[in-house]
Amino acid sequence: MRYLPLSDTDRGEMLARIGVADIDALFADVPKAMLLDGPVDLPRRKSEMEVERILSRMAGRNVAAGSVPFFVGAGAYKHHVPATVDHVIQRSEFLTSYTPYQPEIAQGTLQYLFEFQTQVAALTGMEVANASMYDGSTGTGEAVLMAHRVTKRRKAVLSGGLHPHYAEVVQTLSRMSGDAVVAMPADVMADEDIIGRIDGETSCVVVQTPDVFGNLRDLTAIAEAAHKHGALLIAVFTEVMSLGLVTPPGHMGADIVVGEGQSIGNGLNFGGPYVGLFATRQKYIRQMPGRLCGETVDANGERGFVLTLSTREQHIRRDKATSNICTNSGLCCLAFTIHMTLLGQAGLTRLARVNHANAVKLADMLAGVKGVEVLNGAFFNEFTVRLSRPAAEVVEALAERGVLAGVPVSRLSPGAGLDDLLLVASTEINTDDDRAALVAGLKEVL
Amino acid sequence: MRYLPLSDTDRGEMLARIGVADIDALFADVPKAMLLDGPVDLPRRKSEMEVERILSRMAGRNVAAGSVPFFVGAGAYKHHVPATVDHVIQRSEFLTSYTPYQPEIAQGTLQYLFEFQTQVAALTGMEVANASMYDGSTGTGEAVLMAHRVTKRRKAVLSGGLHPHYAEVVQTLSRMSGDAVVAMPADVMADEDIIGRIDGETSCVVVQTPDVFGNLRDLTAIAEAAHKHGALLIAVFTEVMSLGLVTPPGHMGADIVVGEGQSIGNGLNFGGPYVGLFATRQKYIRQMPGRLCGETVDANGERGFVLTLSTREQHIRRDKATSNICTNSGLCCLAFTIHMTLLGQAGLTRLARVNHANAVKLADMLAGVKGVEVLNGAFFNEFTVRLSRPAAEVVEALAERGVLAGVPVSRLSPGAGLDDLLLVASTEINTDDDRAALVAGLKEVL
Amino acid sequence: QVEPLLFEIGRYETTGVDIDEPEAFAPRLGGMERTGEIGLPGLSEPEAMRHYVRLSQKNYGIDSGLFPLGSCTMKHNPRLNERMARLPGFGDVHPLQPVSTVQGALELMQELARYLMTLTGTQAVALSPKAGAHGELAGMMAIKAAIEAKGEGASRRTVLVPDSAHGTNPATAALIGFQVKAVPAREDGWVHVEDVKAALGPDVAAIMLTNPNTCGLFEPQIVEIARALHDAGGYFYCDGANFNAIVGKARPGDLGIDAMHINLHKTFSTPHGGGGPGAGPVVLSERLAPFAPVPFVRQGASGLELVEHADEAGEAQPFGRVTAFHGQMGMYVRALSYMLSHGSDGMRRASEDAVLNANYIRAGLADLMSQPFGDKPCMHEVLFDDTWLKDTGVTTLDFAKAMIDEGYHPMTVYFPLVVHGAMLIEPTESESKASLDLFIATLRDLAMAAKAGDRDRFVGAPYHAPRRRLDETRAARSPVLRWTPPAPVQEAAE
Amino acid sequence: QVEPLLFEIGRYETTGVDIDEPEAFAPRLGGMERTGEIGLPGLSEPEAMRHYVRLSQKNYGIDSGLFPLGSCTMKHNPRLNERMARLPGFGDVHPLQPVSTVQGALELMQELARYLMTLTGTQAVALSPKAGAHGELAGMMAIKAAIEAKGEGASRRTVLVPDSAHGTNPATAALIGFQVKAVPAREDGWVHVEDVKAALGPDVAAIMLTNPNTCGLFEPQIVEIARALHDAGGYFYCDGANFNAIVGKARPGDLGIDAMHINLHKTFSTPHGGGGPGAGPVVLSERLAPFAPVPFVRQGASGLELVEHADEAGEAQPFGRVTAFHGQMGMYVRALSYMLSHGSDGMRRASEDAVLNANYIRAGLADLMSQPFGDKPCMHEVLFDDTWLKDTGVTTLDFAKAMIDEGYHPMTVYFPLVVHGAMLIEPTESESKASLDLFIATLRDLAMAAKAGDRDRFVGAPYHAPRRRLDETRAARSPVLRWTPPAPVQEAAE
Repeated sequence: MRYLPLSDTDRGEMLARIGVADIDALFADVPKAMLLDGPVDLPRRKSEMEVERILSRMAGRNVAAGSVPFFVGAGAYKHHVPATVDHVIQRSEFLTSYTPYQPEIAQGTLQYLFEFQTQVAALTGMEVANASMYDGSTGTGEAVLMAHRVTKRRKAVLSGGLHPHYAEVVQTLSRMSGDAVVAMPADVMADEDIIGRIDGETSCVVVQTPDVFGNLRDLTAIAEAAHKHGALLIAVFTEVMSLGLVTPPGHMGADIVVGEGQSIGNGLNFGGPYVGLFATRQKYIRQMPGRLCGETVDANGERGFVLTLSTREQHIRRDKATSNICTNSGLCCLAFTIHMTLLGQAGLTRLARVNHANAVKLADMLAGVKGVEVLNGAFFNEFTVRLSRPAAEVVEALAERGVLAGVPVSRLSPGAGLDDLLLVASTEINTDDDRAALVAGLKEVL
Repeated sequence: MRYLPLSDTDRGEMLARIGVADIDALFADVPKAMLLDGPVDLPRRKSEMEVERILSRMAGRNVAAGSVPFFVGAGAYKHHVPATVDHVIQRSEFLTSYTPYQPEIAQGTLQYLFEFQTQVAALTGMEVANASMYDGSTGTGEAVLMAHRVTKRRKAVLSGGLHPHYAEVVQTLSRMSGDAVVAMPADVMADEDIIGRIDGETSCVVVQTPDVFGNLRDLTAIAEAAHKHGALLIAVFTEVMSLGLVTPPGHMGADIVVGEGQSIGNGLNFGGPYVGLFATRQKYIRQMPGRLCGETVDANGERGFVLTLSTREQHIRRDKATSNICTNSGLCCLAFTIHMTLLGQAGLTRLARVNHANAVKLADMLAGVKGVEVLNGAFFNEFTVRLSRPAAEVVEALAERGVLAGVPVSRLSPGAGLDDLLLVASTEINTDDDRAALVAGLKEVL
Repeated sequence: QVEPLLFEIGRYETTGVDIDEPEAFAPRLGGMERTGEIGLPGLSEPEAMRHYVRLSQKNYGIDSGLFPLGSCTMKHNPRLNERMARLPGFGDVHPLQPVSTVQGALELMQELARYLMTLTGTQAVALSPKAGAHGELAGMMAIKAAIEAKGEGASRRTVLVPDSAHGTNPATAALIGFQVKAVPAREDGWVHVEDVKAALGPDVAAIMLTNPNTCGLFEPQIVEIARALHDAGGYFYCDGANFNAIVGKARPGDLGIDAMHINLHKTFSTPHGGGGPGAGPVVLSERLAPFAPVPFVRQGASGLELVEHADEAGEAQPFGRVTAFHGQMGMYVRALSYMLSHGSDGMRRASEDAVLNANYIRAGLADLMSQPFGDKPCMHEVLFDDTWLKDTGVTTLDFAKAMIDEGYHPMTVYFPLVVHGAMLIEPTESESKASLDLFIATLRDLAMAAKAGDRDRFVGAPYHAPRRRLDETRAARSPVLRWTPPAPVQEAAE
Repeated sequence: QVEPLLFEIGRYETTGVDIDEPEAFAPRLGGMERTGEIGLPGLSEPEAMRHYVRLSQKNYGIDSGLFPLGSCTMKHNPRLNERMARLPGFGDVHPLQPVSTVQGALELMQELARYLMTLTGTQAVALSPKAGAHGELAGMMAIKAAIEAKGEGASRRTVLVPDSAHGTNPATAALIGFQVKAVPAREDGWVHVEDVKAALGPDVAAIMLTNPNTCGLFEPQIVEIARALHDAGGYFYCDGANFNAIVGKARPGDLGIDAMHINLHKTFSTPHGGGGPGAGPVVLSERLAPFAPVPFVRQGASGLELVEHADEAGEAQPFGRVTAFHGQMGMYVRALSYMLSHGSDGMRRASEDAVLNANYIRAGLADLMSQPFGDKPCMHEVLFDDTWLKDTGVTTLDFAKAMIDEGYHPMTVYFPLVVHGAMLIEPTESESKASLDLFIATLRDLAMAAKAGDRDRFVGAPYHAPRRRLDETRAARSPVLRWTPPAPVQEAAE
């Protein structure tokens, strides 16, 4: 087997050196009856060529985003990632290294984590950030738990503009932990009275912007209201690219900013791996979940970096830890950091403008299609349209025509009476041809 | 522009430091009338995304070998290359390094070249090998020139089994240098009397095995005859994989063995880059063309490697050099060496057996098709069939049916009266389905 | 050479990404346009490439040398798997595309699930957890849901965790409101069924046990422990971090486990990437299967379906959702590629070789270094303590740092916590005998130097690394978690 | 750590490639089956990966740091180009597939040719040469063919080559039977038209001139030289190795050249790869165009055609064939990707920046280091000699080796041969100002150390590299060009 260096001769010599008769002598603690006497019922080893054939066949049964006019968003976005990013993250020294527990030979990882933390803090307009969560949704769950620790309260209020999957993750976790959650109904037009739901029991209020329907939200008043009641504002984003163009939550009074970083540096990957971004105020760092990288010096006085404040973490603090997270999104952080470094704020801002321009152009085109109504006033690169037919049917019909038109709200929130709504995203990848194909398709099926 | 680090501010500061008013002051030696006053008439810079679109569109207009039943050979072969190979050759330290002129910081390149030379010598059954030529055909040209130097004669005899393109390369070079060439006619059945063409003027006789028609040739008698007349035997191969299974030229008395190494580690690439393998006897090393890597020690007495015997080369010896070659096939050597290392002789022999088995199986299947006659007795992974219709038409008709059936001899040797012959290659990549598709296709069109 | 921080070499006006400005248009940002510097310098592409390549050169990976981190399973990462994960049909597919356009992705998930269930002898698997600890969480949530479904939610609130467990275990249990109760460690390194029985009661929801355990030993009484749990109405959660020792040799389901997460990045070699991404599917027994979270894949009338909401789940009672989408597809592809490559025979052989390699190291060092539970066969990793370093003035940490100077990544140190000065060595099956021989010889040389009193070699180590020993106390006392611009030099007052 | 040779760690029975043995069959090898050990040990995949990764770590590349090798043009290698070359439609296409199945490949070749002709102001291009020296060969063959077509083959047998030329120039001319006649170097570093005229005669077939020349200077009399050649019935071959200085700024065709090869791996950044592969297309003037070798691409009635034989060439008179197939497709893709990315504006700017960077280094070092032709503007590379090292006991080589200890790859040394102790520095446009500032400061520091008499720092250098200075004389005196098994230890005679 190509991955196994030992030959049978080696095995024999090694068993002799160990002083046992055969390999199963080393498995003596396994109850005899439970020790399998041969391989399980799965196929035998395959050559690289055969594996490629099998997996390529499966891959071929999926429609790749890049192969069609593509407008699907709702929490994951198709952007162009420079070839440099994928090249660097595949370097052996990054790809095959572990969590940097031995900092003297892991400065590469540690320095990029420090750069990552700084970039995330700058983007979100916050003071500090951690070295990543799994993704935006689990990060939101962690943010709520952190707010509970900070405020010593146990009730979260979730905006009706929060991505339904994110809300479900928080609700699942809260239900299991016995914490309270107030989840507001779907808020298509961004006119909910969230401030009215904040009270003296409230630990935190969780608001997304751009929200799941694409609306941009001014969080200033909500932050003030929350703070007045001793609660924290958790601001969520699912499209980090928006932070290149719109006011960041940190400038609007958010206490914790958490979201999905996939758009920078990372592919769609059918939902994962992604990278959760998590930023907060300096004063809360000891309540943060996840890894933190900090600056220090070595025995020669040279600057270096280490994982720090690990007394918050599970491997030290066990059941008193701030989170159970261990492995997180290291290589996705690296991809994010390299892409962000290539962009710089100059590139990011321009790219965000192109995203917005493409979305505006598309919205105007769709508004001219009979049976389509664009609902949003202010948005970034995604918006909601009301269709004259159930959106799920329309999406399916367009998929058959080779256009992936967006996400039916009914897929995220079935039974909410929003079957005619469609979320449409547009990024820098969309061309005039793509837009024309979507318009033509809609005209056909509506 | 993403590849250019200087900003306009930088440029201004630098010009000031240099003490010139503008950039064109540095181009003062260019005749004024010839200095362009703006960009040439080509498109402006493009984003990565745009470049990908343009080139992907072009790539999409080609039929990739891996996407169809594929039997094309005649000097280039489709084999499976392990993913490890491509990963390693893309490492920055290999990809972006130069010819190892500074050996202290190029031991990586030098050591693999030393390994490459040893592997090529072992494979060909020769004493020494160089650190690559461009490809098999140019290597053959160099071999003939080397034979002229060694024998101080200027007439080469080329077998009618030599790949016609290789023969043309030798003929072009010889005509330009004023050397004589005797090119024997196409030798489909491997029954030419090449020994009868060797005389006291002959510098070398050039014989290919497996020859271009797929025949395996015993070179022993030819070697004896050549040596009797004071000539050298140059043995050529175009399918290096064959050396895992068949007697190598070095065991049959060849003085120079030269051929194409593409099959190990390197893709088809529409003809290039490939890697020429070149091996000979120890006593001729100072007459060899190309780079040589040799073992030595450093100032601490540690083993190390350097480019050596460079007094043969153009950068030292100029018009007295053994060749004008400079840049050769470094990274292709590396790909070859890694793949060869992964195979080892155990894997190589097995892989060669699979190639041969697939070819035998295919030959037997084709022999059963009406209108097809298999001509070869002994072959490795390629053979010649006589068809009842011109082969070029058949190939075109099968291409329309999505099968790439092989190379019509008329494409290599038009006007030789061999229009009904087809070269068919089969490697480890071919499946039962592939073979069935070829047979079915032939039955349809013959 | 020192590599500066990005922020010290980048410039606000520089970008390494070309894209044209959009044509003039009227923004629709509702007055929410960002103003001011973001604070993100850029680099041109050549500068960025060099910066990150040079950073990488300060790192150590499996490809650089032996990486014997116990419990972490640093085995070879085949590049075939990287290539497969990048096929556009896997890497460039959106989680919310119509299911008709992702049938191959669902097929892959189903096939992965089949492999995992077959190898573990279980009846269900929840794929979506994003890493090992997340899998623990999902598994414990399923247990909690099952208990609640039986109406015992209020009473069964205790989870038994041995002292030797990974920190994630108690952290996970606590996260969802369980009380953690320790099971003491015994001198033989094993959990004893009597101790478990003594702790059992109507309040016990589950035990969380690692097997093979964190001392590198297979728990011989595991079947009895499982039976005791089940008899007492509790569930058996198995931490699968060490499953790689027994893949193809024994099935956890046969041993009686109810839930076990599988670190695809350990057992099935999706790379660790300097700290992730991982993947933590959790396999479930028949008793827990109904409670698996959404989403999951199901065979439907017209192809594979994705069940994303509880009310589409039929008879199942999913406990909820643990992440936004369907989990770590990128890791699923790599893991399946690994499993297809090895096959049932290769996976079994890999486990055997992993165990063989660990025992070979044990045999090579047992005369010099002390083992906390005596010199007996271990599984895929071998545990030493620091008794043998007594009076040398050399600590476990010093010894580990000295290994760096010899070109090795250190083993896991000070874990498990129950062993004093623990050194946990896991070579994995990816090492050749020659590699192990060299490693053993090096460690023997170091051990003899420590015993011979060559203290400087250890307490100052590493000497030959990108950095000397780093001051972790200082980092924690006054945390500097981000770069900030240096204060401008004060102009002299007029 | 020392990395052994593959042959010292590999084993004959080991393989890192799985493939099943074929079913039993009757071989058809005609008695030519290979017997005995081949002598090729194998490694498992993890071992092979580590072996070659560790070897790579002993190398220095552009991504590691500044690589100022004059004449070699070590500029940034965009990874986009690597990705494009690996598209199956380019990388997995056979050169002898039916032309109907490779229309995109032929389109790419035609587009590349159009770019090259536009940038050089020429009328034809032969793409197939495999590297620069091979392009020279093809270009000189075209010249020879043109001369023969005029019936002057017997009389015009002399080629003029300046002393400063690359060694490939005289080697190429000699290879196809030309007599090489030197044109002397002048004190200003330029070739003077009077000297060329003095050498011209009815025997002269061509001149081979590098422009910008190997001293880093643009030849100001190039138009006059070209005219003189043409007036005398000869051809002007231009060595295009330094074309990167003037891309988009001046067109060689406008200057009067008849043939010029283009190193795609220098000017258009297909990577050097430790010594290749390169690509050496040669552009041709109208006078030489008919003689371009086969194969070439032509627009046909039903798409693009590939002309592979002289008798299909129509009015053209191809001089023959220089390689088996169509040249370096992999490099064509990378080069076109580079050109599309830069665009006409970016390529012009790249040349300007390359020249600016070289002059910035010149300005930073001119007071410390001597220049053979005085302190005047250079093109893309700046040339120093060793006059300034006189009496220091430090040679050019020592100085170069000391640069290694500072983390830099040395510049080109002892080339061009006409300059004593030459040091030729080419930073390329890929370096930032900050990078150049650091480089200049480092070289200034070294230069001052040399002048201050710190000889040890130089003659023993490098101290901090994978190897100390290597004994090249020993390597050449008793060449060891391959590994051989160590002689077995002789058994003691009984």
